[in-house]
Amino acid sequence: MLDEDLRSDLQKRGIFVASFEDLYNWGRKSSLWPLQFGLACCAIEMIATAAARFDMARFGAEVFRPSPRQADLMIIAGTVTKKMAPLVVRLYNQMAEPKYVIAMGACAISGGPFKEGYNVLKGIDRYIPVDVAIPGCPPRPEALLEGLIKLQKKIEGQRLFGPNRARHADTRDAADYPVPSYGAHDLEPPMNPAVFKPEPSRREAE
Amino acid sequence: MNDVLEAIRTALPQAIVELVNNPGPSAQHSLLVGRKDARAVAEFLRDSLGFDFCSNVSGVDWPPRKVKETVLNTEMVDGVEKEIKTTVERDVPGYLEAVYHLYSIRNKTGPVTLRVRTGDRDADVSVHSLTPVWKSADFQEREAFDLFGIRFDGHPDLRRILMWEEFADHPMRKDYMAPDDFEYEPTPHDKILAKVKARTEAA
Amino acid sequence: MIFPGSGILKGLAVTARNFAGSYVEKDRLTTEQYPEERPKLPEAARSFPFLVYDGDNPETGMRCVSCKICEKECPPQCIYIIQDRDEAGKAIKRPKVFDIDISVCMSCQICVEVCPFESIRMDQDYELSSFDRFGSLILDKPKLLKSNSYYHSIHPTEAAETDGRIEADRLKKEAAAAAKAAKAAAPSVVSASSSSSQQEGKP
Amino acid sequence: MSFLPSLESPQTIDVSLGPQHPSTHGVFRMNVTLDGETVTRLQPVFGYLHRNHEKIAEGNSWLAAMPYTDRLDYICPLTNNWAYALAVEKLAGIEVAERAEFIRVITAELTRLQNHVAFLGFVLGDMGAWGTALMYAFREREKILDLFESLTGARMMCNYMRFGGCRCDLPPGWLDTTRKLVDGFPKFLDEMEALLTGNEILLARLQGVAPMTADRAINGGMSGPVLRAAGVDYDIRKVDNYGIYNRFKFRVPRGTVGDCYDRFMIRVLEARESVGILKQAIAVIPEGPVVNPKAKQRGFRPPAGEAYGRIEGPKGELGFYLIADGSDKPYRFRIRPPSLINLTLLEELCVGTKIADVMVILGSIDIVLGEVDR
Repeated sequence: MLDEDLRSDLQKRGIFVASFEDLYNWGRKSSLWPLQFGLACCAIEMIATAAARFDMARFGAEVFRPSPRQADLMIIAGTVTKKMAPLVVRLYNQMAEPKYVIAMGACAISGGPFKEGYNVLKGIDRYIPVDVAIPGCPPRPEALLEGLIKLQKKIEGQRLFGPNRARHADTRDAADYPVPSYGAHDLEPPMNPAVFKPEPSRREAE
Repeated sequence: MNDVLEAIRTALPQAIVELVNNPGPSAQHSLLVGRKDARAVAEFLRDSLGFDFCSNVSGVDWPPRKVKETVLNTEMVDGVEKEIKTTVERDVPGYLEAVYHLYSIRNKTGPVTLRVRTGDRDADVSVHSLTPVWKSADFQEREAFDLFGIRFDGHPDLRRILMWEEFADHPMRKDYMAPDDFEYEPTPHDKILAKVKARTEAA
Repeated sequence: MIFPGSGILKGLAVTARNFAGSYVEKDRLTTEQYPEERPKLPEAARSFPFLVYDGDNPETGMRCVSCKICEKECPPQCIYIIQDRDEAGKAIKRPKVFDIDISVCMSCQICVEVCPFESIRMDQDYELSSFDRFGSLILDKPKLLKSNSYYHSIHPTEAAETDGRIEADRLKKEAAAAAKAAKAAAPSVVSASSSSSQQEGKP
Repeated sequence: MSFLPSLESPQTIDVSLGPQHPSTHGVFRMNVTLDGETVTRLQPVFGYLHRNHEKIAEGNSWLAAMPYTDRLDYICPLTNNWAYALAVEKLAGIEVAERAEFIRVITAELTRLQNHVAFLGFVLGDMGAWGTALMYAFREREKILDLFESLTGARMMCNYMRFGGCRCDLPPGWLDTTRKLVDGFPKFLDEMEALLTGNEILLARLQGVAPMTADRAINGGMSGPVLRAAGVDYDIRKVDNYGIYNRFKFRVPRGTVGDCYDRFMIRVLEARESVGILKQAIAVIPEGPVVNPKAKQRGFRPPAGEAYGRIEGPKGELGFYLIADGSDKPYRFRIRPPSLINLTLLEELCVGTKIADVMVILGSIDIVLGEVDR
């Protein structure tokens, strides 16, 4: 790696140096194409974010793709119901690596206000890994942009080589996850233990 | 509501129709129609009284319950007529109910509320579908079938509408138990804590 | 329609006007340059709840008395409170644990409406996204407690009204206590009690 | 989308549209059977956003159901609030404060404006003009959302109305801002009409597509703009006179043939009428309390009974059927969703048209999935 002093020294002389990784990550983070996929209330805020006032194009993320094959980012904007969950997982599987997931709003993170419903999945992280969670019901468009900036920061820091390399650079990691099936009372299985590792409830001891 | 009832009684003397009183301030009384007569009454309401718009179809679950009733009896006690209040506890068997709210767009009147009850909640859950009379009842009757388990005979396409086909329960019933699929509750309340406890004890 | 295609041309004129107008009219160029430019939120804007404390010390100035009304009324049940106890095991009017799970919170403001102690209020901070669902999205007591001056800075009118109400309550209570003392004791004690109430003051 | 040779006939194919589809307004799905490009059968599939509103409301207090109503038709939260508040007020016989009635009318008509404006954007998106109209519509919608935010605190999930009134009074200066917006709104509508209604492509896509007769519309349970587009003069604001709508002068626009163009234009005309109502209401709003002091919110227990209350929502007749058993929770909480019932005739309308028209027909009905599936 280039050390920072040398780099800034070179920069002053008009020579810009970047590692391949930096360049690669810069390119990816500046053109995050989201999947055009709205589930519920938050989708309207997502559209508002893409519209004139908030203008997601400033972050290179305005190209909403209707096909998962062309998308890098899945913004799960709204309640994931149990009837919808297998389809969300399937869409995620159809996206090409590198791919990222933003859980937008309380419902996508944890089921939110609807978590007591019989048909509501208590968080999409039961089946697919979530990169950034944005709380709010719905989050303001600015909050979505903040989450997007956070995701861009995360992408900047991802390594392509070495032991800590990102999932998409690591062939050993699964790129797609099993799709749950509809059961008689619930989804089967109700969660994917390889993805979902909940903390024990804080209150059991008390 | 009473004139509607009178009109039905005159036109269809053999139909079982009774007035269900609504004690609340809204005073929207309803007509309880016998299961067999629902179709005939509905067609009469649409064709002769002009209730051409079926606005709302809703299932209601009434599990078996105990009703306390105060009965006033006049008895002769020591030669004097006295009114004696006795509280009687009566078992009411459970049933499911389909409630239809009808309006007349032509005459701009309404609502007329029709109620149709099933025999019980398990085996005898059929009522006549009113979808052939009002097309708008189509999806709503399917919903009542899905969530309450009311079977509508004569419905053109009676399938589950909101839940998936393999789903076995009727979740809007009062005794439905949601699946045990909580894993992590940072702010659990008694209900969840009891579930956690039961699960750890079972393990 | 004058000639075929005139409708399209008319529409194109509108877009041209909007395009050119966006260079001169603020109305046509509304883009807000977040994150460099942050919106000026209206006073009523709300995001998530927080707890108000008076003075400088969050622990002693806490207004919350752990009455648990908000916990009970919260529609999605995202508030969790455990009341504090002293060494003897006697309940103190103070929460030991106060958690709000903002990954569930629906920002409905009902906790604020029902709080009788003016303790819980709505924050305006919305930049709370996190990489982790479990850690930082649960606001515990240290994260929730914010000073009254912060409250004044985000909701000035509402905070001033609240302060006025609290002050009026305090005066009323003191007056009642003084009256009670005057009733109970000799006149000499009254002057003592009134002087003590003056000393208490407001922090 | 998936293409399968149909089992019924070797000539037709089955296409599954949705639930992830850019023009199904969310997670709506249709199984369409096609003969070439012509639709021969269409089956809507619901439930991908079934969030159990009714079950959750039956387990919570009466007040706690109010914020959930925001999330039904999430484009128009304030009319949902009003419908629920109206049903509860009928159920418990609560009087509404005078000023609150005016605030309700103002907020409801603003909601109607922003719904119809968003509709113009979305329906153009369905026709393939994704972008311009939507951007203009959302630019205008943001202004109304700003008003909602300064009044209720939230852009979308307002949770503003209460039994017997509203939660808080108008902030200072709010009425002036609203008056300015309302005065400038016809200009925006003119611009939108100049952009759209004369456009030959739009006319070709909308005129004569999927006409609906008045009798079919009534029997199929259509309500709101879709019903009126079929030529039926029925507006619940006029028929039921709920709130204080009898004090305002407005016309009920009607279509003639009930095709997509009528359904499109009726929204523009209704928006203009709403502007008129807003002007009248803002001019005469009285001072006073915004909530009936006798009405209880927390720990509210209406007497046993039932009530069906309905309003003219921007999408159609939005009703709440409530049964109370005297406890602090609703015994039965039923939502009459206009979006779902307006889809009853979708198959009838679509059969015989081309597949490209299906999206336009769906768009012209104007659904929101939060309300379709609840």
